[in-house]
Amino acid sequence: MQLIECPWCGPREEVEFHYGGQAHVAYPEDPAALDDEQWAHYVFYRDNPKGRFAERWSHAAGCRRWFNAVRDTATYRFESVYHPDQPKPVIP
Amino acid sequence: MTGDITRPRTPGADLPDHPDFLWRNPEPKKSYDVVIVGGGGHGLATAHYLAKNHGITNVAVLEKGWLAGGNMARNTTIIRSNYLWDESSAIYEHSLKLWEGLEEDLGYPILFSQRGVLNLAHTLQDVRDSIRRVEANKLNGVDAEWVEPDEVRKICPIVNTSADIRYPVMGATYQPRAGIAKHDYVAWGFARRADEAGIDLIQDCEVTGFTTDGNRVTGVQTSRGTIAAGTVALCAAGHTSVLTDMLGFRVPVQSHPLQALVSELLEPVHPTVVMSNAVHVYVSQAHKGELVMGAGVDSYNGYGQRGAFHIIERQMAAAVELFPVFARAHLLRTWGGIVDTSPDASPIVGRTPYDNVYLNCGWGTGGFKATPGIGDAMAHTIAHGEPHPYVAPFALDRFVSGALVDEHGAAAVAH
Amino acid sequence: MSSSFRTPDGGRIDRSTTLEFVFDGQSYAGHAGDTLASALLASGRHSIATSVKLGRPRGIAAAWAEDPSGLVQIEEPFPEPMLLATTVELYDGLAAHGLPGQGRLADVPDSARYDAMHAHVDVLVVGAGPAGLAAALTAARAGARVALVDEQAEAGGALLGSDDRLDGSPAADWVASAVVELAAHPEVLHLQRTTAFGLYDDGFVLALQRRTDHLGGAAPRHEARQRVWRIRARQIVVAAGAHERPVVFADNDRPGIMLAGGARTFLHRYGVRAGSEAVVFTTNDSAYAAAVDLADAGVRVAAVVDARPEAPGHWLAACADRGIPVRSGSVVTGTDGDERVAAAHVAPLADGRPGDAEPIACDLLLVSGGWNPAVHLFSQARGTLRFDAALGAFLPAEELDGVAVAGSAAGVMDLAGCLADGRRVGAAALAALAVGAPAEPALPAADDAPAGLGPMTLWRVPDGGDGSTSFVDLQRDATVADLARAAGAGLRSMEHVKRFTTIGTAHDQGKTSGVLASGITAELLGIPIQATGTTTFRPPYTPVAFAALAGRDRGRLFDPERTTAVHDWHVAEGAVFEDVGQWKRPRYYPRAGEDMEAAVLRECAATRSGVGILDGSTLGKIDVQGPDAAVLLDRLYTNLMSSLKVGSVRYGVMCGVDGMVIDDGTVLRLAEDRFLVLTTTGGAAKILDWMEEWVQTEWPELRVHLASVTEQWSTFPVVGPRSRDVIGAVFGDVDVSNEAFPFMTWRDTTLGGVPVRLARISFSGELAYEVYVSSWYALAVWERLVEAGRPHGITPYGTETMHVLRAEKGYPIIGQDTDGTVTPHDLGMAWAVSKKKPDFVGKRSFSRPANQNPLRKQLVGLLPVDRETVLPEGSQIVEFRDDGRLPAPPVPMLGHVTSSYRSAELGRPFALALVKGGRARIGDTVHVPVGGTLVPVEVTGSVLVDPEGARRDG
Amino acid sequence: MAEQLSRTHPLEAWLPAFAELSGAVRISAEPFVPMTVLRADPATAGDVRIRGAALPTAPGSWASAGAGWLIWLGPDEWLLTGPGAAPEALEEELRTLLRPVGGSAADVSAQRIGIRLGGPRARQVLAKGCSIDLHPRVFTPGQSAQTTLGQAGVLLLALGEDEFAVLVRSSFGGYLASWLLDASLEYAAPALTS
Repeated sequence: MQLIECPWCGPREEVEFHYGGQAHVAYPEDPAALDDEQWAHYVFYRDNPKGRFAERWSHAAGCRRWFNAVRDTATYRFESVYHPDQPKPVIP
Repeated sequence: MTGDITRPRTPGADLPDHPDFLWRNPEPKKSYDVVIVGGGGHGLATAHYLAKNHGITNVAVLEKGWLAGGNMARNTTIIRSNYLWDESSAIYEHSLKLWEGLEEDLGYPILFSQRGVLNLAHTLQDVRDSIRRVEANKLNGVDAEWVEPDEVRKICPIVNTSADIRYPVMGATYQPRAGIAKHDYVAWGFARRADEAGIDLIQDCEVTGFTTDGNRVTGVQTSRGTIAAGTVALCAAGHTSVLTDMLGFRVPVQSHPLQALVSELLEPVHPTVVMSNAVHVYVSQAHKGELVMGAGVDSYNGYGQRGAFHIIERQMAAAVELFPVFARAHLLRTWGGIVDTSPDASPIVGRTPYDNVYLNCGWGTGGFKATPGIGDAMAHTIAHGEPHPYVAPFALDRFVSGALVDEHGAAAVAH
Repeated sequence: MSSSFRTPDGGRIDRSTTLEFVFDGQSYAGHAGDTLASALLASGRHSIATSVKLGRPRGIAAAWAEDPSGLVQIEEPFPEPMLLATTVELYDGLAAHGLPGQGRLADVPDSARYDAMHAHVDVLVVGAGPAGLAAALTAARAGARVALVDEQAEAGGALLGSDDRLDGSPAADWVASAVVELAAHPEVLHLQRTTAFGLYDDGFVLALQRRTDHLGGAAPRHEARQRVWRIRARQIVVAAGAHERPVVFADNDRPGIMLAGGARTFLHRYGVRAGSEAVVFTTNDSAYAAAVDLADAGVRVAAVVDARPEAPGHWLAACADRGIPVRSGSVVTGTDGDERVAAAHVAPLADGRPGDAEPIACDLLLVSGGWNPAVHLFSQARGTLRFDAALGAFLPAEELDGVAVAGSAAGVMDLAGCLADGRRVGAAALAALAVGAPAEPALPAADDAPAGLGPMTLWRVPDGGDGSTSFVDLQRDATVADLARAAGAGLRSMEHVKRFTTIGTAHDQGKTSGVLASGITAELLGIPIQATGTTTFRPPYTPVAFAALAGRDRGRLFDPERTTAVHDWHVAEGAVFEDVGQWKRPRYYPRAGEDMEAAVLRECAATRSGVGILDGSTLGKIDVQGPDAAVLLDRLYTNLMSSLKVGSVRYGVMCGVDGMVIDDGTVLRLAEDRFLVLTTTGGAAKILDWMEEWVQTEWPELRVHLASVTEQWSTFPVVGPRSRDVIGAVFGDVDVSNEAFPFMTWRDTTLGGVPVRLARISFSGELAYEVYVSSWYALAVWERLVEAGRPHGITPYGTETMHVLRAEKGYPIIGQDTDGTVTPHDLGMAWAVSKKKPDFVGKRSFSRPANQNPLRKQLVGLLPVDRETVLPEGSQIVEFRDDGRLPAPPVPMLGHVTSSYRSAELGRPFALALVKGGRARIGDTVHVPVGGTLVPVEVTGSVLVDPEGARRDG
Repeated sequence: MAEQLSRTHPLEAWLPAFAELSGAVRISAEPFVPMTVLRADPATAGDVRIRGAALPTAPGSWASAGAGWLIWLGPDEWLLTGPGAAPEALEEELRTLLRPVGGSAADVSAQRIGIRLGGPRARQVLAKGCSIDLHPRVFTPGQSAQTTLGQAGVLLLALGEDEFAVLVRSSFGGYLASWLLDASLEYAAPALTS
């Protein structure tokens, strides 16, 4: 049972959050220009690393704001949370 | 050694003994015709059928930990084939037929108990989806029936079928041939047969990379040295992405924690298997008398083989709501596995960008029940260099064409 | 019932209160403060039940949760399966019996209450023994928020079972003063009878508090019997103590064979002599205290058998004073006895092998093979363990962030050391919180621990045979022979050995057997125990009742019931309700003697011929405001919304990125920069989240704001040819004529000064007006409409009639006529898919190969040829078979029936279905298997009533 | 047709049960008040005053605004409650005020209902189903939290030492009322106090 740091509301129980999967996967500039394979990769393919993963979360039961987090999928530990418009932080 | 496989064991029964010898612990050879990555149920079954059906025995099964220590040791052992779509019911029904002869095939008391599975319907839409699935099952030759609440009570008297609960039971689908088996016995049965056939089961052997030559993989690098391979089969379930990342291609799977639990040993109260999607619980009473239960999948990606406790608490609420007599049963042990889920809740099996690498993943919560079926189909695929008809619809390229086999909506209960 | 085994005085029981109880049908008496186990022992009863596999008699083998064999079934006051006699506090009227293997569940529901409580603390201390109390005191004195939880009825831990002294007084005095001091700190939460059973991420600990169990039948009904504490702690101190470990030897399972520390606890805490004639077998100093204390209490101690070549001098003398013979360099090789141990076979140990054994008569055989620190919680936190050879036990091998281990749980085995360690760890926890350690009085002085000898690590005494009566896990009847078979079978991992032998899988989860199994397996494989390690420690530490975890989420509170502002009116009118998501919606309003079919036919006919009214308030409603509101809707709907005129309404469809329909509904343009979006009832939350997700994560540049107004606006469709009369009568100032108020437009008005919005929207094909009003006034407006409709026979109708009316018009219900695999084109809604827009969510997926397949399933109508059969929803569809018979499976399927009703309007049943290449099949006849027969049905267009749409304007 | 329309409170059926509670826990239904959700970028709306109050920018805080509250809901979202103009008039007034700074306002007066919870045991009642730290030194008057109580999403306001307001979507009102009464039983059951 994680305690997740909402960038606005502070630490809250995991149950208040909605998981949004891999972060930094932008909607294609021009979907029509993509071939079926490229489009399939946007629609269905997401990274699934064992270890550090930049993810999207939303504080669904709180301020309803989306944010990004770098979390270790092996230990579940959150290493940083940041606003959606910020780049993925460099973690040593 | 084979016991009665059609009924749950008697009160207080202990489990049948395992044989005196299971497997060697060989050192890996320099080279094998086939290297199977993943010593879980699917990998071991693939090895067994390679030897049994195709005479291919120069095979290694590489396991990073202990044999069948992943999802095979962590699932709730439900076996059924009442899936909605033709493609799904075909592979699962093929598997179920193999289950029915597996105790003899393996010469191992796998305790396959065809006690039937009830999938409860709690809403009008559940009912529609259930009847749709039952009618499809019938036309596909899968035993299935729709049962009204009073029949549900007859099949499983402890289910709360009163109308005044929050989500009343409006009926259920019932597959009489479905049931459960003892997972360790199944895995060890396959392992022993594979070992007898001369196949090397190599534990504590983690794959760390692959040696490739163009479109072929020539060697598998492991914590116990590099092993040359003619053909490679990836049967690593939740860790598939870790391997495909090494190989430089992607598969659309996400690995999530899935938890399960058992109670103490109890006198028989639950003669069948009950699953409820709407209130998220599935439960059977295993051979020794313990209640075995599974929950919903944790929302986030996770390789930790553990989940969050609120999932368990919610599951207990559902269990007590559906089975009031469970109130003072005790939670004895909880654990978690890693399920590899795919976008359409169907497996991904078959070819990869490498000519001699075959993929088997994405089974989500369906992996255990598919064990013999997919083992047979993978062995065939490897032996013929050609996807078995049962797995052809589950090829990776369906995500490009859009020809998915979407078991989400209609298969209702996805476990 | 007088008990010869109760000491004349001493112990922490209340001898002035006698409690009557029944065990195995026999009446017994005990005292307040007893456990079921101590009361039985006091009555001279050791034997509890027979074992699961072999039917061997088993007794009480320890004094608390580590007991591997004393399992009982509670019958009165309420049946509860499988509890340890050693952990059941005695109460009047308790009825129980020994459990041979499987517990029994009550066949009536449990009416007891259960609940949960959240707590947040700086420091959580698990265990109120000397180390835990010291740690808690240190933290409390610094003013920290502290929780101290302990599984026993009273604080003290190991001190409860000893005659230790502190500052020259009984240690219990210090415990009492510590408890009093803690109680005086306002920030301290001290919970006894509370077991920390699970440790999760970020300092989250779950603890079960047994609040009223010890009161038996007298437990107050309004209080939760058990409570799950959800504790968030910034620092956790695990001071859970240690479990004594037996040594395995032949026939080591007989009643009367007990852990030495357990017997000492029974004596000091409960005033009970566990026997009259004892042999003590040990590998370490700790058991001598038990021998000496029991001797002083009048138990004849026939021998202390010490496996070590030399016995500790201090204890030799103490034994000599009491005439207790000490046999060092000796072991117990086996026992005699039937229901109870009668003799211990004692033999000298010569280079690891026992010599000839000599029986020593006894009715109590105490065993100590050393101590296993209770590292369970630490291990649950994924702390690694190391084997400490000197101690002969597994200890925490690392420091965990926020989780510290203190006292005997960390391998500190003497009282003074535990006190000091507790204070040290408590201060360390404070330091981690950047809180300075408080000024504290000196710790109480423990009597000097006698100079002793180190323990000897002895897992088992070779029995010269196959080890088939040398029990490792008593509950599972698993023996050394089973471990030998496992090793012989090729198993190397303890996880495999555990599954092969089932050791550690029973009720006690291997508290005593786990480490023994590792040690013996290591011996058998000829590898160090470090190499075998232990199996994984999993929550819960001790079993927890399902109902305790369900808490108050039961019955009515299992899941929220959402109701509309008019709910009570529906109830009063006798509505039958349907669960739609969490909502309760009226399904139909049966009149006396009506079944659903009759009621629905009536409601349909009344609506199509006159006027009906529906509570549509559950529809999701989203207020979309901002200069870019139209841009957002254009990107999310398949059709064009920016061209919608203020005052007008448009139907729209939303798809996922995969091009499959996820929701539909109408959109009202309230202003240039404002829309009201309606979603399906089930899709409301999902669609608001969906829209927010795109706005926040993809298009933050859009100047648009979203707000849920689902409950703000109650919505009442007034439907049917007479609806204009009703609306006109209630809203006199509105020109309800077609010309002034055309289809798919909306108008604002007021009623009694309250704003009301009217919209010409029809989900039935009939002339219809949707009435929107603040839910404050919902009931009043609803009643006005019903009142005004009375002359026209207005009929309230539910979801069933709504479904029939919309189906007759071929309007799909998302989630019923679709299943996540259906595109707008499949629904015949190409008209709702904009060709003008360069892109919208889902558009790109439409051009994938699978979307071009002419055999995609398409929504069509079905008319059973017999004009009678109502096709069950979900029925499958197959090709027409001339012989009217199904071929052998697998039978190719064409699709399935998604909606099916009896139509009052058509005077026959009809259905909607998804059929492969359906639109090309219009006019064909296909078969639908129903029961045993094939029902011929004609494929038609999906619009069966008023295809030309003449009725919508009345 | 001009006579006033009557208003119906969703918790009407629960009021008698509320009244029966002993003093350890007090539960009452808040009266109808207009509520408006406000959206604006604090950067551009810094000078905006709502009934004299600036838009609070501290997460989880609320400020008095007239006789009501101005509650932080998110970095660009607030809820204004309190008596005054009619809901629709208030919405129009606030839209006019906020549109120039790129903001918006929507009438949500009937979207939520308010429940007042007080008494020495109020915090324990909340702690049975609310996972945030309610310690008097942590959750202090002036603070608010959007969180879950039982299985309902709530907007929780600390009004005073032992005084809380719970705003919940009106369709969940019945559930939350039942939940609160059940949670209060051990502290304030009428049977225990009579």
